[in-house]
Amino acid sequence: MVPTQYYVILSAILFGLGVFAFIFKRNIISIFMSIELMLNAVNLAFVAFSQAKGQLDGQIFVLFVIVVAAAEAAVGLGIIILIARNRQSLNVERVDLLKL
Amino acid sequence: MPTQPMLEYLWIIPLLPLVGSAINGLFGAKWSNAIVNSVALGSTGLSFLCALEAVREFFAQGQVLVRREYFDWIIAGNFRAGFDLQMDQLTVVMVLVVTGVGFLIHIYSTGYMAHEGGYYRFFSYLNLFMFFMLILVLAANYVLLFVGWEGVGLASYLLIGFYFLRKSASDAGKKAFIVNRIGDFGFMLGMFLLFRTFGTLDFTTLFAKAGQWPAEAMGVYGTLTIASLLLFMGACGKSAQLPLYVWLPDAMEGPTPVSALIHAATMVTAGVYVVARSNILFVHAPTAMFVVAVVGCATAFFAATIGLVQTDIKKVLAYSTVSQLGYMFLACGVGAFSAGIFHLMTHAFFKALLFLAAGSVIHAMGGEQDMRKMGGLWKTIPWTFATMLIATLAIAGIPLFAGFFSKDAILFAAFQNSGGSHILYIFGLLTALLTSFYMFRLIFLTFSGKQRFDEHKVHIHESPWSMLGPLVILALLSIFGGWFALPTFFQGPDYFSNFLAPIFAGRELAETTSEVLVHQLELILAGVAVASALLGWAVAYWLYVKRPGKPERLAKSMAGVYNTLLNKYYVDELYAAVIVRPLVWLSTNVLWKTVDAGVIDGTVNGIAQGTGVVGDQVRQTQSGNTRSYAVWVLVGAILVIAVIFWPILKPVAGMAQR
Amino acid sequence: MIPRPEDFYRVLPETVWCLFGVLAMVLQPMVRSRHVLSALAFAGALLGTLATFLSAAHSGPAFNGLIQFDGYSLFFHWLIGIIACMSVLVAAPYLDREGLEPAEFYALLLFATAGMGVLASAQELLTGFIGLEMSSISSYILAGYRRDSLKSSESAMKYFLLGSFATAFFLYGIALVYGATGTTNLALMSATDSSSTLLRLGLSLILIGLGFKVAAAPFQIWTPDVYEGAPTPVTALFSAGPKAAAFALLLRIFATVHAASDFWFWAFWLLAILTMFAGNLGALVQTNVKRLLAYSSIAHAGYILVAFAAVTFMRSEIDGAGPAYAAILFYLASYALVKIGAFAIVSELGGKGEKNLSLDDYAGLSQRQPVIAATLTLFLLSLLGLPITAGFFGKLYIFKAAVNSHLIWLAVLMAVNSVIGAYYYLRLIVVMYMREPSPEALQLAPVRFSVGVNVVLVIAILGTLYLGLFPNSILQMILQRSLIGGGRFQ
Amino acid sequence: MSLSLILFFLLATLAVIGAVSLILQRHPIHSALSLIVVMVALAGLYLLLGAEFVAAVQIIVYGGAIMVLFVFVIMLLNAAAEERTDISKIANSGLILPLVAVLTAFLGVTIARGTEFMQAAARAPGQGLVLADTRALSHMLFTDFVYPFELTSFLILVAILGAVVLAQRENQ
Amino acid sequence: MTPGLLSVLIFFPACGVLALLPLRSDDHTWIRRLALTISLIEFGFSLWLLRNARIGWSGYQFQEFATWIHYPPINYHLGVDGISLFLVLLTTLLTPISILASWSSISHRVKEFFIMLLLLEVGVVGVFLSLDLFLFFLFWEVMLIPMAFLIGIWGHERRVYAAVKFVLYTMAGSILMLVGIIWLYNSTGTFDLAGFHYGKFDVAGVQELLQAGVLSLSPRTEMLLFLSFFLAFAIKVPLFPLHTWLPDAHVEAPTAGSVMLAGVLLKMGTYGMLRFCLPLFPEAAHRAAPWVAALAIVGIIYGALVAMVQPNLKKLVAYSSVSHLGFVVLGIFAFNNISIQGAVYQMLAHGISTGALFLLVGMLYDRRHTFEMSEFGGLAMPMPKLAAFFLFVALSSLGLPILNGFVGEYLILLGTYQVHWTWAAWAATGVILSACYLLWAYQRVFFGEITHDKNRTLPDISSRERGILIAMAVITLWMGIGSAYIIRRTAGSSQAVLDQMTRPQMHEAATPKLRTPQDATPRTAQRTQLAAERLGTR
Repeated sequence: MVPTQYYVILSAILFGLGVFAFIFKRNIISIFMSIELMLNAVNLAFVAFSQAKGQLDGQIFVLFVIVVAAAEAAVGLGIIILIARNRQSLNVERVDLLKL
Repeated sequence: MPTQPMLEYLWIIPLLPLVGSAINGLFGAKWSNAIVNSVALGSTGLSFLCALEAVREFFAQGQVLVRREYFDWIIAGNFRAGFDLQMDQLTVVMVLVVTGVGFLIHIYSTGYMAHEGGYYRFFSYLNLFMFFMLILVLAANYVLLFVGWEGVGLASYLLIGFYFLRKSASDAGKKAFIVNRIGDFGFMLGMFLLFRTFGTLDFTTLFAKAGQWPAEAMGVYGTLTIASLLLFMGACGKSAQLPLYVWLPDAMEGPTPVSALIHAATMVTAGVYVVARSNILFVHAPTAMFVVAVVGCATAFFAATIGLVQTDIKKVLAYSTVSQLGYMFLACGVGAFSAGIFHLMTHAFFKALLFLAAGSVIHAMGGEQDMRKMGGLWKTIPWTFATMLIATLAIAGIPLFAGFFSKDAILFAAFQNSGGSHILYIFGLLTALLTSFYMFRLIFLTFSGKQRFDEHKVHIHESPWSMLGPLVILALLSIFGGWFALPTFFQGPDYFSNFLAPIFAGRELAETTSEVLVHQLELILAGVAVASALLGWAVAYWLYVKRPGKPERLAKSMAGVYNTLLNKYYVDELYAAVIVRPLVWLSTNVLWKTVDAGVIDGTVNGIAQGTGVVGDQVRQTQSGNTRSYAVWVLVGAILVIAVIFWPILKPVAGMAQR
Repeated sequence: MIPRPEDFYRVLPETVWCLFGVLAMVLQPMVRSRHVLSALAFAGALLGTLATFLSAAHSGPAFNGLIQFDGYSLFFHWLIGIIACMSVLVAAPYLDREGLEPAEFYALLLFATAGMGVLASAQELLTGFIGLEMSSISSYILAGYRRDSLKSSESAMKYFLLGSFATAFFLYGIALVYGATGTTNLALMSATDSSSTLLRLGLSLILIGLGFKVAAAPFQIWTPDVYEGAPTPVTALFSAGPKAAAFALLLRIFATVHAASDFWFWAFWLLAILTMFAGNLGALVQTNVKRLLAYSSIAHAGYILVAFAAVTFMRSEIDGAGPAYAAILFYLASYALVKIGAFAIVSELGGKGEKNLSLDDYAGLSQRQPVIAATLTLFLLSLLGLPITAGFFGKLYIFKAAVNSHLIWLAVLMAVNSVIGAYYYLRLIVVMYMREPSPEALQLAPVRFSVGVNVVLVIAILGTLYLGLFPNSILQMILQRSLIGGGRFQ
Repeated sequence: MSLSLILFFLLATLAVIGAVSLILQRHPIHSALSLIVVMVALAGLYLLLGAEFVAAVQIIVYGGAIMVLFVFVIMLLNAAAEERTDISKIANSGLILPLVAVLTAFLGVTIARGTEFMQAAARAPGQGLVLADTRALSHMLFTDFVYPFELTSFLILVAILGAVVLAQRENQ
Repeated sequence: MTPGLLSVLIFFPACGVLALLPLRSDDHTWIRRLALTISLIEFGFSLWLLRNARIGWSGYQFQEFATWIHYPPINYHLGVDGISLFLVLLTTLLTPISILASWSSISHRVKEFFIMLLLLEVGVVGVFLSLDLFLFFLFWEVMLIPMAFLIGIWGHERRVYAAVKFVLYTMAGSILMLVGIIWLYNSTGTFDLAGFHYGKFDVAGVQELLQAGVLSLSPRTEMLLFLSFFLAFAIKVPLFPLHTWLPDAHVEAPTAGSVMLAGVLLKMGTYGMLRFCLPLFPEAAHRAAPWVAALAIVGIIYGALVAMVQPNLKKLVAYSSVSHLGFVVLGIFAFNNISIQGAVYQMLAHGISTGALFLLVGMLYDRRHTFEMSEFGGLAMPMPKLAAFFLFVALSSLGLPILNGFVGEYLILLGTYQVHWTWAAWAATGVILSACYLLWAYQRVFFGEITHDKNRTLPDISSRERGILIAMAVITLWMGIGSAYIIRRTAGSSQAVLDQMTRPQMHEAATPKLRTPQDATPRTAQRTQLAAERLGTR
């Protein structure tokens, strides 16, 4: 069997990639996708722990996370549409009216 | 009603002038001169009468010290400064001189100041001076004495600066006050030291305790020496001794009666009075005595040399005053306190007379003070001339005039007690010679020879009797005032020193040789002194009457010396260059502009601005760019994890370092 | 485990808030009157707050221990409820002025309030997460509620992106905690082995997530932008509500997972210092009042974190942590009142389109509107921490907590920060009182405040003074009833 | 090496490649596709872990609904390839990669060390009954976790509300 | 005893503010009259207090106690002793004077002005009457805001800068003091002692703990606590080098503000030192004394030198305050009975004479709208009366005997000399310098020819101004001659400060303490004996 360790290390790597993507990407949609990547990494950890503990709680959490992610997606994409409509740009670096 | 009302209510004597001062000061502005006169003269005259009555009672009750405590002025802990007055022999002399001469000068002033603006102000100040001076001499403790001490300084400040529109006058007033303050600094420290040592500042208890104190050897700076020197520092300020004499010549900016009263007869002698009053301290501190003598002698000679070449009639008298004060200190320094006080008294007479007469001359000349523009006045103002001549004879030490006796006593004491070298005596004698010279120079320049002024412009007139009256009285005093000492020349008792003996009892330095020898010595010394006085007179006569052009040539041939003397050894300039200007420069450029505005406030504002700059930097992190924000969150995350895991990471970090 | 009846009592406030939120949405097509909708929302907020009485009567754990309604929850429910009520009142005239749809706004506000309520009583991390998301997602929308405003949408975007980013950390932390202990229930967790590094890591990630929500530096970075861009009533809510709720959860975690307290100290210590300085220094040079207050709220979060440091420094053997906990609660209450009051004034003075927000617009306010100027001054003085205002005692208690834990230097740093803070509060006061208004500003008619806002201001004033004069009434209540575990730290 | 391990590495590699591709792709649509790859790979891993229901939800909800929404929005906004601006100095400083690497490494190491002994516990007997799992899951969801479950309904309501509010055109 | 008198003293002006509020804000006449009436009644109350105060009693009188806040214990604990009695009197005296001084010079936002002035009075009187440490701090802070407004609204050109500087400076110190207070409270809080359990946290209580040896602080802690208090007070005094807020605040403040600032507010600092620093942290105070004295002496000389070269008359007076307050601090930290009494006296004297100086400077400003001395010159001609008063006040400020400045200065120097003669010697140079700067300034302003034509026609003092000045002059003179009246009343309390500095363990022979705050009944016999010993009253 695959040790839990492997899964969680993978989850850490994915999480790290998500963090990096969040900072690296400029397109708001892509940035948002990197958040989804991070959430996926979390889910993996949950499932792995759930399996390791022999409990189902972890899987329940994953379901909740997916629901929350869906809700966030709806709102987030709404905001993205708003931004796109207001500014005609999806580059996050160009959205810097508020500063200092 | 007490049996001795005046001694019981001693406070009336100083209070009367105060009341006069207050009345004139508050209400006099709208009054005519006559009312102001009556208030001023009335209060001073009454005060004089009261003083006389007090003296009478003092004699009547057998010359026992009278001390009255009226109220607690300052109390704190074991310190008490009461409003306590006392009367003893020394006080008697001082009170009579102050009120008597003061009263005469008041009278004189009514004439002299009649046409000046601020008449009420003048008399108010003058009365105020009387008040403080009387407090000074009547005080029964150092603190109250200090009240008078500072108070006369204030009155002096006000009166010197009486013509406040003239910058030189207000400068002179300020200078007088500040230089006096320098002396007071020492005086205060002296008082503190005395209090620390003896726990009181009351004369009676303090002197009683100090009497028990072992005398300090020569060259030892013990408590009493230090205390005495500190007190003497105050005296130097007040009595214009080296190095603090500089204010007195400038003080001639004041009206002439002021010069007569304050800067000749009374206030400036306060220093001598304090030294005499504290004689027990000084006697126990030979080093201090020596310093007093040396300073006095040096001042006497030094001021006399300056007096040689001054052309302003009042300046000559001013330097003469400094010189004579030096004499008094010399007397005290060699232990002849009674001689010092004696000279103080006679000096009060003849110097007041000189000033008043000079005032009369100036009055006659319409304000001119430069002797080079006078000459030949003896015909036009004969009374003035006569009285002034008497005073000059007195100061020059011509026998039978007051000054002769006192000066002789001092020179004699100096000869006897100058430790064998007679340096003090020789300089004293030289000073007498110089004194005689410059005084006769003054007389000759002013009164004899040709008139060096335009008669049409200057309307010469003799002064009114309100001015001449005091002159005459003072002239009489200048003649007879020294006759207390006349019997000594016939091996009789010295009435003056006998009278003061309770004050200086047993503390005048012991006489070394037998009485007969002493008497002979005294006669010899008197002869020498008279000879030197006559020599001075003769030289003056030769230079200023016989050969009027000679002095100028002499001045030219010795330009260096002459200019140095004319410019008073450049002492004022020296002080300005060494003390005043550096201090102002330091305060302005270093303390204020650099330290205060630059360093301290700069630091404060710098901190504020620095905070602002840091704030701006912090603000710069708020770039508005979401990516940067994400980086900050990342950094924060790493930071938090690092801190929380620090205990675990520490060994790792340590290894990395190694 | 099937839910029991009392379970529903214990979540009654949230239920009421949610129901009224739904009601506002549902009734929108029928009710056209803004006033009625406002009244409805206010009623909902108020009823939810009052429902806490019922909950308090049936306090205890609910839903299998996911929720714990205790004195602590009660306190925060009250606080959040009052914040919600005040926010509704502040928002009503604003929405009217800006022509924004009220129904959705109120619904979102009530949902957000419900989410905060969940946060305040969550005893389990996942429930906490759901509550956090409810309040956060509503907040994202509210921040962007002025669709046509570039600033508002930008604010929503930043809040959303960064908020989700932080949420991911938070969630990962939950996952790790779960991995370490096999449970996400705080009560159960406290019984497990606390030395595990996994738990430690999980909790630090949770701290990062919640630190973001409470605007602790360097996670404070989003705050000024979001606060500035969001509609002012929303800013008022943000500065008080979500922050209080997030602090509530944070405190509950560290108080319950007691073993955790040992290693938190330095983290809180550092966060506190950074946050105080970031907030105060950033505020120094601001010219936009809203932004200035945003920075100020960061600074205040820093002060609260000082108390956290004090709490975590307290070893369990030292009794007397109770006052330190109480200091946090007290501070939150005093701070929330004042902040909402201040933002209410800023909101009203901002005028249509929020155009009067710069310091210059406040010049000479004392002459144009003396009462308002005085009121704002009172709030500023309270934020500054001057005596006889609530802020003074808030600060005093935190100082005391810090000194009690022998954190003298932290207290000194906080003192230094108070002085820096004084500068910009004073600056606003100076502008209002000591600068002459521009000629144009004098021409303006004084802004008329709506009844609702006036009520808010009166409540804030009275609250500020009451807490400033009789802080003990509240403090005693907190100490006796509102501490986690029934004041076992006392 | 067992089959499951091989499968794990395959899927893990796929997930990492997908994630890296998400980063490197310039066009959002490509990034979205990469993300779908990650999700599918993860679904496979869930299966490997015996969490069939979660795997199904992952595919249906995540891979299906959510990512479709993403793609839809990308298309709707006609998003072009990413503009690689470098306005944020700090984000382009080259510090980010090491920082993230450090963070990741630290997370990985710490988690790995924390889970070292977990396998023994994990292999309790009776695991792997998929159907019972799903039933138990739903049972738990409606009993133990009914409150958060109900709350999520409001969360979704909020999301709907948000979409309505935010995407609404001005005054119809 | 009159119950509640102290509360009345504190809150009467606040009630007055309430009475002012309903007046129309353009009704200047009645606003002024009402404000003046209120302040005069307040002054009457304080005179009543003076009349009823027992002489020679070193403890607190008229104590009022009410529990207010339990945690931390902040009690409404008031009391007055010899020192605070006269400071209160000074405050209530200077307030009506300030109101009169602002009679016509303030014509802008008049109502607010008088409200601020009265609120300031509330704060200041509160500071002097509070015995509870927290209460003290509370009033200390409350006082800040009205003063800042007075400077900031009614001041001159750079008023805002000055106001903000004033607040920030003061706050920087005071907030550290708050930390110190809390720290001290925490130190005491861990002890169980009867009397402390009621949750009292007042000066006397803490002292009692210290005296009893129950509370002992480690030297380091004590020093830090001392510093936290001292810094706040030193800023307020202001002690060199923390003084730079003062010139700015003074120059920018309106006349009334300057008078209150110089007259009363600065005294809060020295009062605080006497009331808290010395009795609570005697060891630390002893250790710090040389440093403090050094700063005080530097302040004396430095303040005087900088004052000397100021071209701005008001700034000159401000710097002179630095110099004068240096004397006070020196007197306090010489720990000598005489010097402390001198310090107390100097506080009062400085309040009167510098207050009067600021009044006069304000009058000049009213006429010429400048403080620059180069703009003046020869003013004695057009306004001889003002010149006379100015001289009188200047003389009192430079310490002329029989005026008030002398007594304090002399006692301070005398007392200091008894213990550290070098300190006194250095400080005494200040006596010389004060004459320099005051007389020089006086010369530049009043003497000489008139150089500016505007100055030729300046009106002399009005009857209102004359009234103020006569009042000040009479007090100046009375304080210079009748100092015993005041010292008799302050002596006990000053001595008490010193007594409190000695611990029983240091002096085994310590008699039962006279000052027992809980014990309301006076121990008459001891009291009279003590008074007799100390005062030599006959």
